[in-house]
Amino acid sequence: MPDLGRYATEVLTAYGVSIVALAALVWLSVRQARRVRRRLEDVEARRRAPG
Amino acid sequence: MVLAVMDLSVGRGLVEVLRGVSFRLAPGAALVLRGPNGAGKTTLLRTLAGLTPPFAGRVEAEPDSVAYAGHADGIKAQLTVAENLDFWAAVFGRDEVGAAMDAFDLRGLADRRAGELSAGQKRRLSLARLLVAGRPVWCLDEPTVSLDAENVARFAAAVTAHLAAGGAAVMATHIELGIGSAETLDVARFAAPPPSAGDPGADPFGGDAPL
Amino acid sequence: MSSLWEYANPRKFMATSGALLPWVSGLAVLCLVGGLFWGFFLTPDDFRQGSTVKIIYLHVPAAIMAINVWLMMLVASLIWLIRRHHVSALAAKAAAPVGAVFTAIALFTGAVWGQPMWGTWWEWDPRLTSFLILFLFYLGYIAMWEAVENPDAAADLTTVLCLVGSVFAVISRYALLFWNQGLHQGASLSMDAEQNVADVFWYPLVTCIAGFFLLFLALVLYRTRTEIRARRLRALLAQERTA
Amino acid sequence: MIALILRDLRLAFRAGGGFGLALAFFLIVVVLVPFGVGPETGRLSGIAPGILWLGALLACLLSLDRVFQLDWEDGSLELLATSALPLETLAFAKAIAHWLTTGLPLVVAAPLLGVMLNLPGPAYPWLAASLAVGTPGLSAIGTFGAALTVGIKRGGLLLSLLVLPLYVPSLIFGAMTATRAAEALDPLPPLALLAGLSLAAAAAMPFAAAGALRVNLR
Repeated sequence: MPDLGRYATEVLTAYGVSIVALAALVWLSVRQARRVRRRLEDVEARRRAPG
Repeated sequence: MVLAVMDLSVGRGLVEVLRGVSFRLAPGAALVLRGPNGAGKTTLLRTLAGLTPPFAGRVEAEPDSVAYAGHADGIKAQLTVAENLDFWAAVFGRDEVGAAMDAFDLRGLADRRAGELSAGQKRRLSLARLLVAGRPVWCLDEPTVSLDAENVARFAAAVTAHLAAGGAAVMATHIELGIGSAETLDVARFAAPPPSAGDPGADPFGGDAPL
Repeated sequence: MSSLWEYANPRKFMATSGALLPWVSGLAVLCLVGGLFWGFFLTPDDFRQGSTVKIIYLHVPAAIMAINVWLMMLVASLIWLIRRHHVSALAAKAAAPVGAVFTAIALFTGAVWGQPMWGTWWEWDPRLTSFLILFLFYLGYIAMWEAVENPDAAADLTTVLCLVGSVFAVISRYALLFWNQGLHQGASLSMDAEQNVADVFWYPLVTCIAGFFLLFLALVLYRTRTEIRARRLRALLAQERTA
Repeated sequence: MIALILRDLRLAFRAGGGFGLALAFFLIVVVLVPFGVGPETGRLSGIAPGILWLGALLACLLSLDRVFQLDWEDGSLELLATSALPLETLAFAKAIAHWLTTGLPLVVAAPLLGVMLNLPGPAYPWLAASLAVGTPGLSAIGTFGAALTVGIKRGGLLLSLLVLPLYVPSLIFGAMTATRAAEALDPLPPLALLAGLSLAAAAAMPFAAAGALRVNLR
């Protein structure tokens, strides 16, 4: 851990919040992708099934 | 020929409803659209009026020759009957509203606020606008809703006069108007088949093969 | 391989993006983690700004990408407008939340950086304020997509909004300069990386910019794939209803 | 086009037309400000140009969702779209009608409300001029926003979200004109910029609005 001096709070907050924001964006994208993909697979399976 | 429709496909949103509609209207001709609710009569009329773009095919008519009347009356409740008609006359670049008032027996109501009219009276005002617009092709969606027998006869007379003057009309209606020359078109005949990949205008995401 | 426009075909796009995605994502993680680690742990403090200089590894890439994402949305919208390629419209839709998050990061890190430098959390500096307005444009754009039911109508309306918004973003930028000459002027405080940042800060910074760009690319590919699937899902459900 | 403007004016003046609502809103916003920032006349006179411009802008925004929504609900908009009137002209006429019923009264009322906020003397003509020049731009931009959101359920909030960022340059130039006049600086440059902005908006926005209307009507 580098010595951040008297600005440690500012620097750590900036990194912390930014990384959380990016992680949240990725997580939401993945969650939405999974949900849509699962529903689409259900419907495609229904189409292929006879009747 | 005042209106020619060639191999027209129409739809609501992204769903094609009718396909391969073709007909031609000569001056003096009337066409009555029939079909169950949701068959696509309204969509077809909106496409003829130029509001909804067609999925495929062509509508040929003189520019600014179509007058459209839909379910909504397009009447301002705060204005009087005469003010409503005067406004539409000005929009369509005409100044004669007397004949339209007479045709639908609105003289007595001229100074009433439109908000105070009954549903049938509003409908008469809305139909009077067609005469005010002075356009040769009428596209009418359920024009006789909430009209009593006497006023249906008035409407039929107005249509007959319009046809006799060389106009044409396409109407979606369920009642018999008694207009001798009118032909009937059952739109259910043109119901679009389930979409497949190569259709023009079909949803590009709706093909057979999975992604 | 006939033409670039082939990729506007949903099926073709799915195949190509599926093949590209692992590589782009891997590279993005590599650059981003590497660049941030390098910047955070291995670079010295600036003699005037102390350790706050480490914030540039987040602030500058996020700010650059915030603007470039909007430009990419503008180009994608124009392609939709002119050539009616659905994938293009969906890519613009997929990019907007990414751009909004990047703008939020640029704003937040800018504010945190400003605290020790200017002595206040929020300074109505023209550049920072432009990003605030850009953020509002992103929110409006996303809300417009959400509000319209028909996806083709939504694509058309958001395209018009994106065009008008771009013009107003530029006008706002100059209006803000006129409004407040700004604190960004002092040379040692400048965020203009190219002019004022020594090599020791420059290399990790470039790595981070590449990382943010690759992350954006990966997210847009991934999210566009989701949007394409959602559109297909919608189309199939509509077919089931009419059948 | 004249007929359309006249009809909209007539509708605005009839019962339930909403004329005066924007004006009353403007009045209330301006009256509330001293409760928020305190009654010292010195402080109020410093922020008066900004408050008056912001109040006018919000009052303008308030009446925007009526521009196309009412005509859309009763079917008039469809009928107008099928008439010979181009949608661009329709949007332009709507913007003019909106300005006549909302912007113009605000221009007249603003100097009166300036007295309540102790606006410095030299700023009055410039405040009125900046509003007279700026509010047509606000109406033109707002008409575009209204065209985008017509037909969206509860589109009012979305309309505000879309339009307010577009109002930023007008607000900056407009308030700055009055502020500079109050501080005895040359108010002409921001006023010229504001005039340019309004002219450009009036020229370009009807086309964008017509494009949005065409999409929303189909």
